[in-house]
Amino acid sequence: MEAKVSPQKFIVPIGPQHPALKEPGHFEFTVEGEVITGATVRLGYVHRGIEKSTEDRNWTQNLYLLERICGICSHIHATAYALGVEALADVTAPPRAQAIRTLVCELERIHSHMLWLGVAAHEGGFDTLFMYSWRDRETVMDLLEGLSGNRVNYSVNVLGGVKIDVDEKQATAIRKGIDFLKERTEHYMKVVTTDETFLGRTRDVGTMTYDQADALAAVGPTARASGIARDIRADAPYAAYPQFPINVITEKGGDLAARFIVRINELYEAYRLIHEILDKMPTGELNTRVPRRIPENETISRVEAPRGELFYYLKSNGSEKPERVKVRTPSICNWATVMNFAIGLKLADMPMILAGIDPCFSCSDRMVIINRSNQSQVWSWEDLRQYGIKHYR
Amino acid sequence: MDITEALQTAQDLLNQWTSGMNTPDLSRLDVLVAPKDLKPALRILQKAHWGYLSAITGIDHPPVPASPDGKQPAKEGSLEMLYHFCEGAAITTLRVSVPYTLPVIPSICEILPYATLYEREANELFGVTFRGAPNTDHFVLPDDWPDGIYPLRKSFTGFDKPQQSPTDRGLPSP
Amino acid sequence: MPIGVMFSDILSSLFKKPATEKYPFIKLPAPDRLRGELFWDPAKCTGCQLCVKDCPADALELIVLDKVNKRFVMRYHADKCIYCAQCVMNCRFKCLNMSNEQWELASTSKEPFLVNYGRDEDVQFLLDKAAQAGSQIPCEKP
Amino acid sequence: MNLTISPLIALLFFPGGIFLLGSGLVYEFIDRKLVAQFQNRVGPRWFQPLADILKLLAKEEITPEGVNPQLFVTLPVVALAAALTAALYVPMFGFQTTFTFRGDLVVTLYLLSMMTLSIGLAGANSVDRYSIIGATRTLTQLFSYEAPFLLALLGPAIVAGTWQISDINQYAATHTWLIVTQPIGFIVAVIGLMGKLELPPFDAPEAETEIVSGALTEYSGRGLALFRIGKDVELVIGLTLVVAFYLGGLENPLVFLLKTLVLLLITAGLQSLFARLRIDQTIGLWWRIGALLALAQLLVVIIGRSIGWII
Repeated sequence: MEAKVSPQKFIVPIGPQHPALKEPGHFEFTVEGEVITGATVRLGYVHRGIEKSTEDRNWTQNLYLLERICGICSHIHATAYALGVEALADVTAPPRAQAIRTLVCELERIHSHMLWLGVAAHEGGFDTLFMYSWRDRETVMDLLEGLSGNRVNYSVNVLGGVKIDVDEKQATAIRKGIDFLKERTEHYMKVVTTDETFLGRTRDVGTMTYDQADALAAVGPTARASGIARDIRADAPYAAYPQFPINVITEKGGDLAARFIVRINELYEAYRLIHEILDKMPTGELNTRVPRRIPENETISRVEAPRGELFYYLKSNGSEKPERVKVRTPSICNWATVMNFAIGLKLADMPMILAGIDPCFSCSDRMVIINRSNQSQVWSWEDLRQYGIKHYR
Repeated sequence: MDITEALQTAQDLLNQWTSGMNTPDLSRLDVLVAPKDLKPALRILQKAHWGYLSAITGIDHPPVPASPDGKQPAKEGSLEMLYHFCEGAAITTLRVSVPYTLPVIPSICEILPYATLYEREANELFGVTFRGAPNTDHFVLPDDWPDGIYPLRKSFTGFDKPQQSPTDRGLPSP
Repeated sequence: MPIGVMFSDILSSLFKKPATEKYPFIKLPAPDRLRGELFWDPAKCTGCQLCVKDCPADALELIVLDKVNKRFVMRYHADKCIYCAQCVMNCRFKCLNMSNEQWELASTSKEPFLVNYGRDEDVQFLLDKAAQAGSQIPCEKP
Repeated sequence: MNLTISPLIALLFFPGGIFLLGSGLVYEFIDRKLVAQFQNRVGPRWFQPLADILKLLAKEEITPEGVNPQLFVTLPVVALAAALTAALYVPMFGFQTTFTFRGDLVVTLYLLSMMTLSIGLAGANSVDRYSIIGATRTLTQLFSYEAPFLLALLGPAIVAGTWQISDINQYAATHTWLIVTQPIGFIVAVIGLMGKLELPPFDAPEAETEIVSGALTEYSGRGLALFRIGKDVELVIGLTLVVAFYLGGLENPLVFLLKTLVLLLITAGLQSLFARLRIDQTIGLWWRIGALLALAQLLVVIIGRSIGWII
């Protein structure tokens, strides 16, 4: 890598491979000293062609494909899709199934926010908070594993309902885990709001005012930290949210510290909701039948992922396979905000600001199947080695 | 603002720029807009502060040959761009349709700067040109993706299978 | 100006055992619902192929030797399987189930990932047929 | 203790040379293990630092294009050599120093700075963007911690009335522990040491989430190994200096060792308590608080001496 030194410009590339990014994305920051004067983004390093692939699979198979768009918020993708397909087929999942979906959604939100807390702390060089929040995240991952059988792709949904039931034993385990997490979360709240060294990295950093967030159409906690009360769970309740309403958490600050506070407050809200769902779990069936062929129609399914509004557009054509599945993930909305307010900030703050929107590269990259004509699909180890030798000669 | 009220407002706002409206379900309003009317329609929405652009969905309608009995005439291939605006639970979708022969839509970036990512994506994947777009670099596809191949069009079914030979397994030349 | 708010944590950790699970050395029991390797019971199967149709990963092949006498062999590709349990959901006769004991499936070779389930004589029949016909094992697609 | 060791042995085996390198690795291990313990995780096994170094030494060293190759190869050697040389004037493990002369404290401090200077130069020599930013930060930090650290070590020198390390040790051993009489100096010295070694929270020059590995991004193989081991040696020397000056001077090597370990425990705790400071925050902290505190301490000492307090 050579330095491009011109009188004004000094470009610092971050990514596609960079310790700050656990996923590949490419950013170029033009800096003067430590201050950023320009920013561009380039994605696509983890393209899997999922939108195209959906057109080649039947409705059920797509559920699992779409669940794998994101490793962190897998359940919410499956939920958005399942709700959409159910709307297309004009069936409704039974109330107990909806409640279980919502329960897993909230558990997943806890998992995602805890993970984010750790990552953001790590970006700020606060590894101790990172280690502790991830240690405690294990609690919720164990709960999800006990509930669904898997730690990441829970595969709780099926079209028309859910696979798993929550019995009393599990409910007790969840309550216990949640109470422990609540206690820990209170401690983290204290850390991120009072520790001076940490506040030094978050207070008044990357501030986005209400008007800016509104003009850039930010979604999710990023928007709510700037005071925009935008939450699909409250605006257009889906699944069991009509029966279990949530309080929208907002914060005025708009800076990184506010984003921490909003996410941690959302954790409290999730704890409350989980208790409520467990206490008032509706009884009844777990799923209904969804026809294999779905008549021609189109629908829009919006849900609130941990990172913000997740948008699904589904179009059926009367066959077993969808005509078009469009996924717009929250990260893509929030990229625009980062690229806009990065200018004028310090390079040292950039990793934290990037982490501040909780970006998910896998979510942003998924549209296109790549199968190059002059390139075999499977490279053996020897091929790779030869290619390496050729390339670096 | 409740849903019906919001949709009514949108309907009133967009009335003069549309060639047809319908409400597929309670929370949605579909508005057909000609490409040249897109920007004025958006300006009106923005001025009234109605919602935010949630996504741009592209849909490919491949050409349909005339049915052999001649009952259905041949249909030209077209691309449809759906601009979804959300306000609370209400969704207004501006549907802009352009033919394969002239896939050009005016860019809306000067009104909504954040639309650039969606436009770049639609441009790459569907081959719709957004006239006046500030940035048309590759966004999601590889840099060496061949021109004129738009993967989300129905006509794209993958590249030809590579030819396997024992000596050269098709390694790209460095 | 409070600094070092995490002091209580690090102090208590000093006298605590690490939270890390020492996985390969100490194995904790897997939860009941864990979705591990798939098992198939030939006795109950009717050969409806529903499991194969909806498998998102093409990990299942149901080879019909004799539909009338219900002679089926289930060929299961554990490496393709994404452990979603959709097949278990689809099966109306409860002949599929996922183990919560067999989940350490990693291997350095490909062979262990191809599993033929069925009555011994059926599997043997299939393998013999394959041996006769050469390397390519015939397979009946739904 | 007063042992006479042949200079060659002192240089190559004990207390310098091999033994020093070995103890550097042991201290690094203890440091990592302690931080891991503080963070409630397992941490490395006992041979991990050694394994790291051996692996690096065995690996190919890549010299990037556009660097001055001689400088690229020489700088790690200089860094390690300076650190090892400094050890000769410092009472390692509580043994009397091998070489000593009037004013060796100043020489030692300069030798210790060579390390940082070499890292900075190495970064500036590599034409990589991360390295250059890392080098800028390293050198900036050098200016910010050097003064307070120097001032903190001057305190004991002034009360002892000498610039010779062995005499200061003598003084420290026969009087009240200087940590009691000069607590501020001790705090500044410990924090200065952490800044010098670029330990968290002062690790902005090698902040991995921003600039990968800072000035050493382009180093691999032997060069990186030498820099790393140089840092380990410097950790031992730094701990030894602070313990010898502030925690009661020289005595039984075992007790001395224990004292350094207690100090390591404290620094490990500090490492895990804080979020990383931005480079501007580091400098602000030092010049606004660190240097002033150290100066205040110095003033107290000087005034105290001039009016004849016996401390």
